[in-house]
Amino acid sequence: MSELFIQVVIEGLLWGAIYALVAVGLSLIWGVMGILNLAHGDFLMLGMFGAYWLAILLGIDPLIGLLIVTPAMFILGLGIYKSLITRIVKAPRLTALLATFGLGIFLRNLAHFLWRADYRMLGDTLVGDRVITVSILGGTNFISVPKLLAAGGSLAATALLYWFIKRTKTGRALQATAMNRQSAALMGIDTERMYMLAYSLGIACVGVAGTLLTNFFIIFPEVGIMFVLFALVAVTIGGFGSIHGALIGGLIIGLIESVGGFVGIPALKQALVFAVFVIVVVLRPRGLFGWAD
Amino acid sequence: MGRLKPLMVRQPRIFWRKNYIFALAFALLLALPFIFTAHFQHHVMIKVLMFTFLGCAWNIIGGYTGQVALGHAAFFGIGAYTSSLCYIWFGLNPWFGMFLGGILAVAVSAVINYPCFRLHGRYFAIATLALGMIIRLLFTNWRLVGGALGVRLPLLPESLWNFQFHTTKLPYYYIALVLCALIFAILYKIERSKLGFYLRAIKESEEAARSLGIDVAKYKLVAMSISVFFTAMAGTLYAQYILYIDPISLMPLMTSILICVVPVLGGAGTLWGPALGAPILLIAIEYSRAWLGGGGRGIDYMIVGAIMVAIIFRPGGLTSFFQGPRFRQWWRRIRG
Amino acid sequence: MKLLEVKGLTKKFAGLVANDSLDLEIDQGEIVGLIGPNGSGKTTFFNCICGVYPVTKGSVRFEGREITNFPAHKICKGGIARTFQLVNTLMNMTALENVMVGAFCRTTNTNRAREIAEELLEFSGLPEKKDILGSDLTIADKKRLEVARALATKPRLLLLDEAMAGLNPTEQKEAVELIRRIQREGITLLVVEHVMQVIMPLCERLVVLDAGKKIAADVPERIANDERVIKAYLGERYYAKRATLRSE
Amino acid sequence: MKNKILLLCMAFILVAAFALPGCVPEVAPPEEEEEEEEVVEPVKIGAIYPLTGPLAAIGTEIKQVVELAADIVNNSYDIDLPFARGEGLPGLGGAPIEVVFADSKGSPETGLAEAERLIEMEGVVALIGCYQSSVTETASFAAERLAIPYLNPESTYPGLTDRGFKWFFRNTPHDYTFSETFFKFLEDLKEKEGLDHSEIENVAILYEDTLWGVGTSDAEKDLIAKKYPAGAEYNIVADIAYAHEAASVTSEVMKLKAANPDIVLMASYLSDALLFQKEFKALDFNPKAILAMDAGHIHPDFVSTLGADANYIFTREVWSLDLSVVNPLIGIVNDIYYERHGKNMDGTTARSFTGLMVLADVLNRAGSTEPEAIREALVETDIPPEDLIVPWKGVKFDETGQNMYGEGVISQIIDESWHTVYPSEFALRDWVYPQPTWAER
Repeated sequence: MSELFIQVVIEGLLWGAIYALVAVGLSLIWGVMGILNLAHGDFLMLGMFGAYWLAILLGIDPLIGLLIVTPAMFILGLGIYKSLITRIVKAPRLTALLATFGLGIFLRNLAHFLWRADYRMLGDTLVGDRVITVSILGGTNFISVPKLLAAGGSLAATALLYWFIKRTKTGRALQATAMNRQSAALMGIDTERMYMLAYSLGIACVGVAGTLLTNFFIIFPEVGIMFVLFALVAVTIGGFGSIHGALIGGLIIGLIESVGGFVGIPALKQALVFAVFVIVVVLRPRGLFGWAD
Repeated sequence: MGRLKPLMVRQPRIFWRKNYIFALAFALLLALPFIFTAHFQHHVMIKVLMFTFLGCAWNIIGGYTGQVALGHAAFFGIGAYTSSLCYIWFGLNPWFGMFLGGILAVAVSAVINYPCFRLHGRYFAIATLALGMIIRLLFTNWRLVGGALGVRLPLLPESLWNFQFHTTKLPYYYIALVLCALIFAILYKIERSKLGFYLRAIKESEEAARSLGIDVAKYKLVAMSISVFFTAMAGTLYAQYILYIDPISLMPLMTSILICVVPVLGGAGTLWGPALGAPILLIAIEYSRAWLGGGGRGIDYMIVGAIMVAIIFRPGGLTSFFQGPRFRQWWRRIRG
Repeated sequence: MKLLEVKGLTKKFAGLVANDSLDLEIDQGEIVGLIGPNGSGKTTFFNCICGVYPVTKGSVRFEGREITNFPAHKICKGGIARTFQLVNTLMNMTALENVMVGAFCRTTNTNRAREIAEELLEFSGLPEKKDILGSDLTIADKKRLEVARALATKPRLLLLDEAMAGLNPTEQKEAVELIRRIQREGITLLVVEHVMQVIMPLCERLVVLDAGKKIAADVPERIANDERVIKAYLGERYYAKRATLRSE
Repeated sequence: MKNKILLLCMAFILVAAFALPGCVPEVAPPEEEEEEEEVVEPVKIGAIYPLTGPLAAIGTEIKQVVELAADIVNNSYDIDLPFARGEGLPGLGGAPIEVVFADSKGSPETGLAEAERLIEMEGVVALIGCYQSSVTETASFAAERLAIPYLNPESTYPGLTDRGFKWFFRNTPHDYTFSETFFKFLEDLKEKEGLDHSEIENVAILYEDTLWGVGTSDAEKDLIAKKYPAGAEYNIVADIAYAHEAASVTSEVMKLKAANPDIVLMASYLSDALLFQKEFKALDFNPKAILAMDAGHIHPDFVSTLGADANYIFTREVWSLDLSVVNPLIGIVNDIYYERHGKNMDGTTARSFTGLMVLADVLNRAGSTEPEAIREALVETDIPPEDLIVPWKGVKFDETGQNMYGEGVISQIIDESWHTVYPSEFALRDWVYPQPTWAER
């Protein structure tokens, strides 16, 4: 039984890291711009389809495709920012919220229109579905390599982003913009460019997530919904705007989902995650590590 | 201190004109189902009215009070379930079930939403969204209330008392119309009462509201209770109209979102906002599906998504078109 | 019996002492000024009395009743109204509606509330602005509106937080007149102010705060010459210079 | 003041919006018997399926196969199916079939609205659909109210035929019948393999938490409680419902591992079926056999995506490509479909195809597009097995409207394709039991 339980914890952590990767971009966008990007899951879907088509049409493995999809998503983010988000930022909060949701519906159905609703999965990738067998406390446990890769990618992306924000000049400008746009502008920071950067970086993050997910997950137009709600919860638990908070939030909900589903009623595991989230947010309204309201 | 000025003297001519337009519009609404007679057209009209009603209900907490609640579909579902199950289990007439559902929804919302009132803006939005999801998942897995199998309402002879009509949809339309008239009358009253002023003050600034003697948490709770009460009433109407309810199609996130898109599209926190938003949104949804949905390429949803995005170009909603000085000038001119 | 009696009020924010055991008594009908340099804890003191912040230690009594740590809305109902340092106008409501919100504190009748509001707008000199949105008013009008709104709750004690800041001399003069008129209506006032020239002639008593402590409390004339006050306000150097000037 | 103008505008928009569809040509009045040319009014049939939303993939495939069936009826094909060789329906003067599709979006309420719209505004004479049982529930209710025949080819929730409806007919066997097939098969398995009772005793039930999954699991649990067939005893060691929109299914798999069942009874749609099979492999879960309830596990993409990892799953079927040896029609129709859409058919699409073919037969015999005539023809339906592409004993409806002759088969995925293994008269290949562990593959 302890063997199984360790496995459950391992799975929880792996999935948690994956949720975190989706959440990091969301957290960045929220922290800097104060926008709840409900279309985030649908950008994830676009990233997945991007990696998928690269693999199918050009034979580029997702691992290499990462180098193409991520910048492509960055540019897509730029384009969306220029055309829509500039306006959404200025709109009242509620309108902005609904507009991003509408954008999500639009993208989802655009994907449906372009590529049909079929469920797709990549068969032969470099990683394949290798499994590492490890021995913990005398039992045999398994770690799926594609999931491990996605989790590792999540940690790496989070670390990179964290370093970028805390250590580079642009990153600090980004942070200043997040704290107070007016003051940042007075200090000579081009806040418009910072917004654009934050949004595009957020979308690029989700491009990384999408590409790594294609290694082991199904791809279809509605796939984003599965992730965006959990990502939202991870971000709020961690504290909006906090990069490492999103990571820890992701790990927490991954564990709750996995362990809760194993110990309790699996069909209610999502409800459990939402319930824990509501409790955390009521007790600590700014999340665990939040620096933005 | 200053002498009082008489309040708004109503000139008989304007008064007559006002009522003339109102009566004309109301007559048109009464006659509408006889102008367009197909069941599908009636269905669209009923949905428009139902969402006008839901939008008005949401407006109380979301529009006037400014607390963006994203879990209203759950209360819609609670209303539908309460009246249906009360009929099946206890033989309670759905008209009473409607009020019982409202009361139950108020009770549930008081317990789960009260702690959330200290959350601000987006945190409140996400918390209510999560609570809505929890309720939906609980209903999906709660076998006592049918679980995922849903609840099928027993067919009864059609009558107003039974709240079931099989040969025609007209009664549903008129019931929805009466409900809408009711909520409009109530909102009209609220807008002009202490409650309405307090709710708007809370939206503008909670700090200022507190300093003026407003118990913010209490008034938020009052607003939420009124809002979910009516939302649950609409749930009963829906259950009696479709005669089959299941949690997956009754309480999805999409319904919660649509409930708040309706007033926001029309103008959040305005009396006529939902009445303007609902026809546009629902007709777009229903007819784009009817015309384009059969192709199965998702174009209809793309249109709906585009409409939702388009709100940012007029953040005040459609009613804001009628509030500018230019419009007032024009209106004064045609009024003579 | 004093109208307001504050005893040993202490407020700490995460170790920082914003108010250090302050005592204050206000009699019925007075105008008391509360002055002090920036960051001396005036606004915190206000917020503690009004129930915005919970008090760390000490007690507040109003008309003999214990009101320490009452929620803000109850304090307002109890008869203490306040204005904000940074104006907190209800932006999307007209001036009239702003005041009506306050008036609803004492009545549930909309027509009655409108009557009260119209009277108070006239009282505070804004009758022709009643249909203008809060967001479209000038800063001076917003401040006046806030006073009118606070008066609408029928307070017995009115706390004004920097009602003159940002006003030009003419507007300041008008504001002083308004405050006098309020006093004549029988309302006691506690005025936080930065502009010394205005507050000196207005107040009967002044209380001076510095770094969270009460350093002086006296009639204005004596306060103006109190060395601790001058030090606190103008710094040691200025005091020294002044001392030299005087000795010459 | 502005309120009134708003009201006016609202009224105007309402009128305009409802007037618009009025401008769209409604049902053209049937032209009087002036058959100068061979211009015959097509017979309109309404088809409601989930064409967008999470189930859009399957809905789109059904749409394609129904279009194919209509095409076979309307044009001349050299196939041994009724109406294939001629053009149109002879009983209606060679009238072709026109299928009008509508999108249910997977919502019962939308299904109801679309059924009404198809009947009244498109003038369809009969309806088929809606795949999901919950949508069929309401759409068939609309048809009942408007007195239009409704033929349901693929919804398996047993309760649908319990409603005493006059206009509702169901072609497919329902979940209860299918579950019975499961347990009969297990008995057969024990007998043929010479297994002791205790070797297949512990059963885990795994199902998605919507109407279909829950209904299926209910039937299974009921049969186990009744010791069907003939006193068979099973232990339910795990009863796991999972949320259909969850991304991670690992805790469910771990729960299964902890229960260590001999047999897993699964009811999953395609996306979950794929995720579960992947996790079974990653987490090395090795039951002796997995018995699946069609849907996801019979979808061609299940095998094309998973390749060899899909092997050894038993699934309840109503159709299987290898049955074309017995019934060549299966191969022929599938070939045409494959040519057009690059995919094989499956049990779901085969049933939908059958649905439209049955309706064609009914319309032909009715000789009229009057609802009452069509209903009478439906009641009198008696289609022999050789006219079908599914291995049933025929099509004949009982008094509840349920097809009495529908049957299920069990097939197993071996070498990346489905092979019928039960009942023995259709079995072309031996089953593999127990399934090899992941390490052995």
